[in-house]
Amino acid sequence: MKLYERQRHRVLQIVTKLIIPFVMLFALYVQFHGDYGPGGGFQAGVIFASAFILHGLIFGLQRTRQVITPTALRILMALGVLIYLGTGIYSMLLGGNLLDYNVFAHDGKHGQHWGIFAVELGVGVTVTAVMISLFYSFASKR
Amino acid sequence: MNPLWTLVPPLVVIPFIIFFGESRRNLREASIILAGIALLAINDRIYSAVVSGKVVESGELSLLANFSLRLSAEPMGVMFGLLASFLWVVTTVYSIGYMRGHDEKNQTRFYCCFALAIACVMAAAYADNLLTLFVAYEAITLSTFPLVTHAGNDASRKAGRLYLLLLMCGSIGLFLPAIIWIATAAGTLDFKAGGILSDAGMSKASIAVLLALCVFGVGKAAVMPMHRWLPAAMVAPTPVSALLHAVAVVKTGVFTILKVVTYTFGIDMISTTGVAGYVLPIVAFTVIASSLIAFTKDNLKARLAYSTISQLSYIVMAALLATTMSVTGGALHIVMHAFGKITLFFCAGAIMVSLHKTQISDLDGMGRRMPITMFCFFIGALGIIGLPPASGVWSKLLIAGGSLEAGNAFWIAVLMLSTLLNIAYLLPIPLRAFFKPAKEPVTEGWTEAPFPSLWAIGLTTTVCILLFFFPQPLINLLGLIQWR
Amino acid sequence: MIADQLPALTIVLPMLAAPLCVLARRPLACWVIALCANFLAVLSAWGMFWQVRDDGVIRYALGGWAAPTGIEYYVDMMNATMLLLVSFISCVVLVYAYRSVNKSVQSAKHYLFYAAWMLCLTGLLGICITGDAFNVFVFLEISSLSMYMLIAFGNDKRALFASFRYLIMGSIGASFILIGIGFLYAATGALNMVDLAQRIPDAESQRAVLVAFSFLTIGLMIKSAVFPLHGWLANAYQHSPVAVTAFLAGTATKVSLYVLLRFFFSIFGPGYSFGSMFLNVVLLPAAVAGFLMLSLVAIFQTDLRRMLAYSSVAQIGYIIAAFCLASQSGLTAGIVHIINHGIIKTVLFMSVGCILYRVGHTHSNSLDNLFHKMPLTVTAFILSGLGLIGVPLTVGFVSKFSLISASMERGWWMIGALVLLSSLFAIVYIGRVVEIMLFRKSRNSTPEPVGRHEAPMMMLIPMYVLIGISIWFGVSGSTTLAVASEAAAALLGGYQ
Amino acid sequence: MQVLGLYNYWVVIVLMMAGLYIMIARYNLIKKMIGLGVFQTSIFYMYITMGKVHGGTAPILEDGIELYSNPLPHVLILTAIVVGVATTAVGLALIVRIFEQYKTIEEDEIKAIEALEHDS
Amino acid sequence: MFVVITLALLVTMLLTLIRALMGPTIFDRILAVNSFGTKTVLLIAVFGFLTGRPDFVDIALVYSLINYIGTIAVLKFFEYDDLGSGAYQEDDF
Amino acid sequence: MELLVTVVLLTFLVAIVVGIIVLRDLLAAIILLGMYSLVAAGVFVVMDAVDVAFTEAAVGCGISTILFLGALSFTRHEQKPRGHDSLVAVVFVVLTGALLIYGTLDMPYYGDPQSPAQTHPELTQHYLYTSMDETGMPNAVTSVLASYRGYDTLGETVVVFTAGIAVLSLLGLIRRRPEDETPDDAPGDVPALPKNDSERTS
Repeated sequence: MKLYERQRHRVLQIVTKLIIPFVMLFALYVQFHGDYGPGGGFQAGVIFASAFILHGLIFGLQRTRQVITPTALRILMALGVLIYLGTGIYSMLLGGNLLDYNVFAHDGKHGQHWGIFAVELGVGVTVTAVMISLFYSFASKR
Repeated sequence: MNPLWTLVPPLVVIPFIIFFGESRRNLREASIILAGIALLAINDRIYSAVVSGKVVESGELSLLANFSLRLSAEPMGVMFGLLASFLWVVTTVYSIGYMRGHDEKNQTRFYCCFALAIACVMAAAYADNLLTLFVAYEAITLSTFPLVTHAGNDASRKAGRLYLLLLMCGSIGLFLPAIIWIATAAGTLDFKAGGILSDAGMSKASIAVLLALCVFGVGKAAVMPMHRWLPAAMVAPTPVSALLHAVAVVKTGVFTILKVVTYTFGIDMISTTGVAGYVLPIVAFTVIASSLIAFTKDNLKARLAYSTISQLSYIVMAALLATTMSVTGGALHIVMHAFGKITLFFCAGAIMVSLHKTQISDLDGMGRRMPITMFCFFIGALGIIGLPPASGVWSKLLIAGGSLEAGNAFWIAVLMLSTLLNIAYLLPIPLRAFFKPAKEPVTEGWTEAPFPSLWAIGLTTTVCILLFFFPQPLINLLGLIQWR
Repeated sequence: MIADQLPALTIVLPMLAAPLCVLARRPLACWVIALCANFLAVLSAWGMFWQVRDDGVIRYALGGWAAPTGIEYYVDMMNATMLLLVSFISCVVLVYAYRSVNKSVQSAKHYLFYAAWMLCLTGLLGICITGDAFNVFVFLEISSLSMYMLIAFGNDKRALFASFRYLIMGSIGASFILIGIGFLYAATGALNMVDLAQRIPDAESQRAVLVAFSFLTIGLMIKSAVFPLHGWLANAYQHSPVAVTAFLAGTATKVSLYVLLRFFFSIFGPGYSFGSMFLNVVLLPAAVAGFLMLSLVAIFQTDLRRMLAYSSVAQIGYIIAAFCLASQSGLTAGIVHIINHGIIKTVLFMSVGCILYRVGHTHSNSLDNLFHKMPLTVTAFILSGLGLIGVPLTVGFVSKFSLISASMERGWWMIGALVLLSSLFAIVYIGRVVEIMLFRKSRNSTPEPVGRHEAPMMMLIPMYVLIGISIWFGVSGSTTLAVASEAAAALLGGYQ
Repeated sequence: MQVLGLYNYWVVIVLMMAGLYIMIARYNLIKKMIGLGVFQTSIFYMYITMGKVHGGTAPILEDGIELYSNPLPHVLILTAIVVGVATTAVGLALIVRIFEQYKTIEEDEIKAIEALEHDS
Repeated sequence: MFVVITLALLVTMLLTLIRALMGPTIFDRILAVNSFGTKTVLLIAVFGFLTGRPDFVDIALVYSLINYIGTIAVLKFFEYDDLGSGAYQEDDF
Repeated sequence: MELLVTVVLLTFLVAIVVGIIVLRDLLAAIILLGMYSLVAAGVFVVMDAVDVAFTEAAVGCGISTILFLGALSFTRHEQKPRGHDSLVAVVFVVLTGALLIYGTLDMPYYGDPQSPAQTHPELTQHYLYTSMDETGMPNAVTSVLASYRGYDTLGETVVVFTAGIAVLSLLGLIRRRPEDETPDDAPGDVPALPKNDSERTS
């Protein structure tokens, strides 16, 4: 009986284990391919988080918490905003206006590339962390 | 001499009052008296400066874009300032005896608010424009509010509520719109000889409404529908009643009306347009009706309060008659009535402290126990009625003369009737005290009021008599007013 | 270099403080971070204020993209004033909050509290400074979300429901604003405010503009709690932590009113708003009914915070009525009242907070003789209460005087009269409380603890700083009037 | 084509109003949030409709394509979607806390409880 | 060709939609929604080819992923009334 | 063809919304909401808004549904029946809708390439035809999002962050698990479904 109960979800578990790396990979693709196709930091963040959410749904929140701890989430949440804002402040330090990426490199296009990259990264980090922490909050039933 | 100096003594003394507090009350009261004397001296300097024709004015503080706060001295204000500062000293001396004899609570708060009120009165007396006057007027209301509710019991809180409500409703609901109206129409609020409205090109109806707004809006003048607060405020300690009904509050009311009539409307405008005709009957009605009510009151302070209402309406009437003579009379009456009425209130307080009696019917035969007080009461009553050798004669004569000058003898009839009523309700009090036998067996010997109080009563009585013999300085001062 | 970057710094500093608070986590550290950021924001707002006053409008292109391609900050006298007001009030209340929040927020959550505070400030400042219509929506949401959170920090369970109701109303309001901006965009193709203002006259005949106008108006009216749409405000103000109430009462609705002004006057232009749309036909009755009814309602409240909340709605009615005059003097009066009411209402809520801190409740009927216990707090309450009534020499007088004279100038006597009538109601509701606190002897049979028990200095000092300022503005009202009239001129003058 | 030219807008408006109606008229708090979701999604839809251009394609630039749909509404709506989900999250968290405190998520029952407690 | 496929997809979507709305049990709805999601994925893929920009198949990928996660979430909620419960022991794997 | 797909999908949306209004089972309503987002996202694809469709699918259909389910698991599953619906709400909604429809009557028709929004030289035209030179991004949406209107996106990130800390303060990230408590199924009360694993395995 006990064994059967556990085996009942084995297909799901194995499929999930197989899927999760691809989901993360896809998230990274969306993150960095956002310049050329649909996607960007926000979408990537959500997809990245959905990998963890899937993990949480299948394996239980306790296990997921060991993978990425609430403290880490809290720090990442803040870190994403800081990356974004830091990009803006850095551009101010370099003598441009807030979020003026042209000052990052001699060539405007390169500067824009770096700037957009950093900014999207910030968005991605914050969105991932927030979405996972939302899941934590709403899934941890009292 | 900057009129701002007049604000200094009463304001500076407040920290001292708080600092000395209840524990060093002799020092506390000494400091107030010192401040009072200083204030009197300053006012005297201003007086001599004005008499010698100098310009006495302060710098200005821009409160609103085109309107600023500013003080300057003109004859009526000097007179009022002198009066208030003199009576502050006297009242303080009196209240030393009264408050201690009565064991009042919160004396520090009392003296603080008193000083604050005096500062505001000074600001009102020397106000150079309507805005300043209004500001000071409101400040007086607020600073005297804690004095009315001094006792803290239900009755006094109710009285305080009525006081605040009527006065604030009047001033914010009627007087302030009038001021803003004037500001919009004339573009200025400065007091000017001959008034500022004559060039504003307003219709007669507008002026009539404006005048009514001012007269009723200045609730402190206690014209009839706005008079309810005055008897109610009788729950306050007697020095406060004295302050309210002789100096600070009510006199500010009529003073405001006099100033507005003289310097904002201009007496010519009022007399030529005849707009006062709509308001005068109500004022006359107040004169008579309140005298009649006073007649029915057995409580001594209540009777005095209704008497005050009637006397104030004389002044309003004088202002509205709008002749040089009547307005002079009205202004003079401020002083004359102040000394008479404060004497009466002091006496009433003294009777309360010494005999613990408040009803007139209980006073039979008490003249033997408090002869000095009762004698002073008699003189004060004469002053109010307007009989020699007390001061009220001159002002009443001038008002009556003004009425004739305005070409209407009807108002003289009102005055005469009211005088008769005055006699009927005031004179019996000392007479009963001296000549009627006491209802209960009287312990022999004098039980006069505490010495400071008695001293104060004596002083005001003396002034009452002196003003009968020497009214000329005041009349000369008022003669300096530029009417046109 | 810093002088050029002041507009960005004003926003970036509080925004930076929020994640730093989340990282720092210790209450004291968070408070210090927040306070420093806020103080620096005040300084830069102050600097910007003087720059604008001396040199005229500042336009700051974000990302280096000139408007309308990019987003820009557009700072004229109007929003320079608002920025200074909002950041300053926040700074003062933040000092006050340090002791005050202990009563309602567990210390483990203090860092979230300060972070939310900074986010709210960021949102409010961001709304004020931006020159882009859609950006207003984004920062409106930042401020709203953090406000919901701040309100829910209240120690009463009713705070949660109050917050939820605010969330529903606020989301409807924000969605309406979004719809409005969408229609404007469809009709003109522009999002930048200056650009919009230039393009609207050509598109004016389109119905889409009319609909955009209506939706923006309704949405912003919800956000600024104008009379029939004020339902969320009373509960939110009553149950949130009192420091938050003080902060919100002084700033949040004022900022929404500012946006309303911006749309009415700068973007649509008074000619469209009040001429073709007859806005005053709709708004003026609402404003008048608002200040009369809510003043009346305030009289019957037994909870101090609720009473003040209703009074806030009434005061918003004055401000809207002043806007409806659509004249230089009317606008000046409205703006002055925004400033003045912001300050006095903050002080009032702060003093109520002190009472709450020491007495534990705010039922006005059981505050007998409080003066003897907390003289300084009660004095503060009285002084600012007088301001609310509009007694001369207080700020309230300055704004009411200018409002009434502006309405008389326009020939609308009734408005002035009704304003005065509602001031009389204010006398009643403030007077009632003051009388209880000053004079009424305690009716409790149990003897009250004797002696003074004043609120902590950390709470009193900020309160008295604001009182000092309000007295200064009251005694020399021309200071604020001059600023407000420059701001009004900036609004009426349109975009340069 | 022209007949259907505004059909989109009208359907969007119907959807929007349905969402708004759920928000206003339903007492259940979760239902209110669902209504908010519908309402906001419909607004997004309205914006996107404005950005569509006949014969255009997605604004991802490629050689050989001349006509693109308008990218600006897309950007705005990306932001608005995020704002929407943030609001939903906060609202739902509030609902959870409200349920813990009041043991109900029906608006009228909560009001009744508040009224009852206010009286006592 | 693509047009016919699109039309066919729309008809199937309509049918599943009707099932989702009518119920009667929650399983009907879940199943209907899931297959509706699958049809949407197909529709988008087909539509990409129809308009000549097939590089948007990324989106279809996201749809199927979300569809998967959503269905699991609903089922888990239905089964356990708790999204975060750990139904598995540590030693399972 | 495009138009046909749009119209059909829109009709689906209306049907789903009617379902949401009518159904009292909250779980069904949530499922329908997810479906609504999915269809809406489908329409977005048809309307060339691929980025938006991407996000709407991930957020509206994925994250929102999970959040709703999470909230529902804390609370009650059914909305209480109500006798009648509020007339005021109906009137308000109908009026608002009428105003909106009035406003659309002279809007540019769907897909009009000459609409003011499409032809604005410094916004849309700039983004479409010069962004490649300025930022080097083929995806105009990304370049507008991250660069031209990067400040909006900063705000958006802050909004997400705000929501994160708001939920953190309201619910916390870690709560007590039910496993720590003894299950409270009273005798005689047959549990319909086992609550969790500890019950299940015992």
